[in-house]
Amino acid sequence: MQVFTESIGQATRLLFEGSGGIWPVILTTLEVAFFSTLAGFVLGVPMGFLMGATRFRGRNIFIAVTNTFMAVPPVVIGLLVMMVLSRQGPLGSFGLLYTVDAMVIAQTLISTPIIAGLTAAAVGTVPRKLRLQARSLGASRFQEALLVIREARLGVLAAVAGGLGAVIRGVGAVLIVGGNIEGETRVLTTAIVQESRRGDFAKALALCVILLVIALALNAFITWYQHYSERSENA
Amino acid sequence: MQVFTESIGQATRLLFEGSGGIWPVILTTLEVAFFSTLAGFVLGVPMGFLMGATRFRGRNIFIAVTNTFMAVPPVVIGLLVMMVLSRQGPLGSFGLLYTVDAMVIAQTLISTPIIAGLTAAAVGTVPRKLRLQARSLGASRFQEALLVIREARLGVLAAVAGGLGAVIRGVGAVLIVGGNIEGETRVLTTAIVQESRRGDFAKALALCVILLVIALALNAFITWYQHYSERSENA
Amino acid sequence: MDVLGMTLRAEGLKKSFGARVVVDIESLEVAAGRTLAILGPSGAGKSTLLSILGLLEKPDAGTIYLDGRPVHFRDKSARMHMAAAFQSPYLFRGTIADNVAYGLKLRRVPSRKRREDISNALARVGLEGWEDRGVHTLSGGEAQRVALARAMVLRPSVLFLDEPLASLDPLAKGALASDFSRIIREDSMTTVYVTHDQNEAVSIADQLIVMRDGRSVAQGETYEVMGLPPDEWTAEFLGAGEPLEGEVVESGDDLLGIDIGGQKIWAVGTFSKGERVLVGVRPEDVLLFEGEADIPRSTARNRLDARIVDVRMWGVMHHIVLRTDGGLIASRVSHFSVRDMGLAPGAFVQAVFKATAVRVRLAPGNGSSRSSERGSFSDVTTMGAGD
Amino acid sequence: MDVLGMTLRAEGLKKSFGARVVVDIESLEVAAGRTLAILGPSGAGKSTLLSILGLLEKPDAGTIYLDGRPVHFRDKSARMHMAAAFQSPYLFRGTIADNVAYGLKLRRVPSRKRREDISNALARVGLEGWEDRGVHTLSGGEAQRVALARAMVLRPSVLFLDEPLASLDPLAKGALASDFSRIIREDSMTTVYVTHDQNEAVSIADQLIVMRDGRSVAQGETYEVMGLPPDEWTAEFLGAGEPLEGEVVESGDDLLGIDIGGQKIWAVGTFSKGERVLVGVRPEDVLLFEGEADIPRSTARNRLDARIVDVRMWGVMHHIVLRTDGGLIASRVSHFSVRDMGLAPGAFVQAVFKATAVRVRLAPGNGSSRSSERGSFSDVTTMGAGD
Repeated sequence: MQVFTESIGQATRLLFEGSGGIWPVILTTLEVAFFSTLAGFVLGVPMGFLMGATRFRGRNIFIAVTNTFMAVPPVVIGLLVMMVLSRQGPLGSFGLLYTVDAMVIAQTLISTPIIAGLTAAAVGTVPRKLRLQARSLGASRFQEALLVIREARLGVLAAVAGGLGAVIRGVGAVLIVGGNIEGETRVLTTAIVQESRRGDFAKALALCVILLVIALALNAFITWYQHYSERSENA
Repeated sequence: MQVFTESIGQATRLLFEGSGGIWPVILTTLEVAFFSTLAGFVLGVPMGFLMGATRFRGRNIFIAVTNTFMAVPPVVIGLLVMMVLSRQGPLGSFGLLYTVDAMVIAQTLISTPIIAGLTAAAVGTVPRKLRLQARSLGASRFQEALLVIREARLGVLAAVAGGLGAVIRGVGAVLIVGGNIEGETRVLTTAIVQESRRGDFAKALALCVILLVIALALNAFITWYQHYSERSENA
Repeated sequence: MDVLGMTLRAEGLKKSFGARVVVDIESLEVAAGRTLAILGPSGAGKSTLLSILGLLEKPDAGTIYLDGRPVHFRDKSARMHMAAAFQSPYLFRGTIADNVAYGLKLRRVPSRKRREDISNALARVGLEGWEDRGVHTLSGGEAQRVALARAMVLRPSVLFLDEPLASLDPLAKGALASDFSRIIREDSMTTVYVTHDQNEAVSIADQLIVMRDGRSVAQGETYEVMGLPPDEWTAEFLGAGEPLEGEVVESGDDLLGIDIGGQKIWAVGTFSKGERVLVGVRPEDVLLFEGEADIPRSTARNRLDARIVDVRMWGVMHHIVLRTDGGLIASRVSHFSVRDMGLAPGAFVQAVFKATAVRVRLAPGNGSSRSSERGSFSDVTTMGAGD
Repeated sequence: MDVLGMTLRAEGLKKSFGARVVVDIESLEVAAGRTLAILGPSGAGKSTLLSILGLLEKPDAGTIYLDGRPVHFRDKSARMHMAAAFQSPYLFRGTIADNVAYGLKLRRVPSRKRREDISNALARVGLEGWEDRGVHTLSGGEAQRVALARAMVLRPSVLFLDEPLASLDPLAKGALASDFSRIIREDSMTTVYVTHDQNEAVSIADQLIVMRDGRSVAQGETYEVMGLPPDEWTAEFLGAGEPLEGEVVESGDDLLGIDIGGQKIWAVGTFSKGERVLVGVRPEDVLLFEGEADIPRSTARNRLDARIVDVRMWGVMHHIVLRTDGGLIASRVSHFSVRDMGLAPGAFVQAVFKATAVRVRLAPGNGSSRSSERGSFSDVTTMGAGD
């Protein structure tokens, strides 16, 4: 157990020192997570609504593509984005490889299908007749869609949280396209891999604590919000 | 686009060469995936049943712990397993660090909460009255549980597939506890990270194709089985 | 209150899901302010027909007319004249006021007027002052009242109600049925009411359409259809006897004498001597007396000798099938009557009913059918001697 | 067939969910082979009571006895004597045969015998030869037949049916109700039947328990409870009139003369002169005649002068409330009678009904209550003069 007690002591000191390479890592992590989740929200929620609550020609193909994307390993996405952004790649001239932008692009490709898929499941539980009810009161198609998303808002929130969680937790894609460059593209997950492979358990553990706090706070917020929302409705 | 065409050509050659370091990597990947999913199934399905279909004191805490585990980033799990297995750690004497066993242990910690959580959701959709119905025909508690799992078998299958998918796709935990040792603990995801960081796109792409084939075949099998199962029931 | 209702008419409506024809209705019409009940068993296509009439679902073929003007599925201004409530109340998350406000907001009703309308609507459905309650706290009956208020507050010209009482227990159902009926009549809304319960249909509707497998098997004024269904299936579904066929042998002064297998049945109507007609009488209008009883003259003009062929329970009553010389008729009597009079298959009785309780129409193949006196339907399958 | 049924008795059953008392039943008993209907509105605790009696849910307090032997919630051998079917058929995935086999397999019935039993059970519910059909292809009524076969094939001593017909449309309901009733009687199973529909209860049950808010408000033989409910709420729920109170002024030869507000009502029973009694008559047993009509003597011994105070629709009938000198009584008449006789509030009529249709019991506070002649309930809230 010695390894734990020692490491925890050192990790605590590192956390409260405030100096060191920790703060840039945290900020980069949050920056990537925020923008890739925002993009995933903007793209994924309408996609999820179309898949879950409407019937159109080609819908099944659309669903199959989304499911397939959800099954693609992050390292594969990382490699493909890397190849596209590499100097010989189609977008090589923008010089995005090993930048935060590259990580946001890769993570958006991961968060979008997750948010779309979970949103589809959530809006799919809203009865079709509720939409007919809104229509019968004079709602347009767009107003119907807003109502359905509002009715399914707990599920949509969980979908966004699922996308954000995957982006925060994942390491495969950012490790490849970001390159884990200190002070630039190093994020919590890539830093943990680096420090633990170097055997610096104290620093790795300190980083883990921060990552865990972020991940679990997100989780706790969702749980709390669902309980709160259910309770206030039944009051 | 040149980078793609060139790489695809090289990747194809690598795949059909049959030699090289590719086959040990594939076999190690499948070995880790199989045993960690098996362990996740044995542990996760009963846990999921307890959470989703029964009411016991402490159930909410149990659910909260499982949800929390699902939210823990793989790199954190990797680090913790590494510290436990490291020479100074509590299980250091077994010398498991950087072995396939270490990877199976870490991946089991990832697959179990996923399988448990998804199983809980699946059995939760089986109406409580269906269990009363079985009870009224003379079923014991255990027979009731078997019936519920049988009724929710598509969802349970999806849960196991979800656990298997996470294990195959993930890189964070195995990178840390396996160490990506060629011929021993190198798996597809870690090899892709390594080759793409080395700039060997052709080899990385070849590995990606194999990983994708495994991941998408799993996905296609689940989709097919669900359709098949629904259709044969409605026949 | 002024008349809100518009005339709703439809021609050639068709809708299929895959190979299955769900709706195939040649023609129907509900006059402004009247109530049409769509009656039929599960899977008859009632709800789909209602959705099509309410411009909620697109038919494969056919046209709907509102006050004579053809309206299309995407016609927003026509939809603004309509409102609906369903078997499940489908309340939206939020308070009761949020729900009742929904359609008003879509119509850009200013907020002061909105509050007033909501308050009035809630008072009319018996939920005065309930604005701020959450919808999850309501019982089934209360939720259904909110759903009605939400539709009614829009003062629609055509109101669509799809089995609004089917999920409620009998106490709540009884209370709601009379409130719904009162509100519909007060506002003179044209109403289309789907139900599988003939009691509800009779209580609420002026006109009936009976559906089976997507098609109309009977249309007409409620009591005409109930009293003289056009075929065996409809008769069974409505709990009526089958029609008897006979010939008009006396006619004059609105009174008809009809010979049915040698027995004479008196009815009210204006058919001519020699015409062949179908005759029906509701089981609840037929009284039974012992076979030899000497019944004094009364307003019950028809007395038929009959033999009981079947006795079965029908809730608190017994349904008794009788063979007369002219065919089968049915009677509904209480448990005590069955016991006291020893009503059992084989027993001889006298079936007594009034001339005014008898429905009459021309038998098929006896010249062209006549149009109904009220004539709300352009295609009247069932019609009677009127009243 | 031999008698399968066992006597089911329960004492002091209590069950709460949180602060809400869902079931609080002092005592009930169903004799071997008889059918008890649990009747009441939604939320009255009917289904919970059935689950407790069927050893499917654990009560907070109370004991259940099977043929006099106390049985506990976990008593597997007692549970093997019971079987249940619910409002939703809850069929398991697979074929019809898989479903009907479920309980037989748990009882380790050998496969040849099992096949035979399944085939017989399916034939009895009208699904002969349907063994290999998938359950997802069935209509609601067919699925409910499979659910009954699955319970019945076990030849249970006590059968529990929880609203088995509530989800069906009237056609399917009618067909199933008579089949269910026949099968229950053929096998002499003791049966507990939950419903919110008094028509179903009357058609199927020998005994009734009416529940409200978890408590029993009336228990007894079906026709006693229907004819003379113990209080206003129950009377309203059962569609009966309220009880009238009077004094026995003539008694002898099983015939009672009862003075009610100066009018004399004849009833059948064995009470003594001077006793104060409550009297009830079902609306469907009351005929109306015009106020001045000269009604010849007949077996309908009771004629009361009455004034109409309320007329409302009750499905195909009208429910008419009448004020007599002794209090309110109700009558149910057809649409045509209402129109022909001009039945409207204020009109004077004569209410005519037979002595045998009148239910009588001692008024509260008039000495100890007597036990019922049939006496299946240890705690009879309602009892009548019998027949």
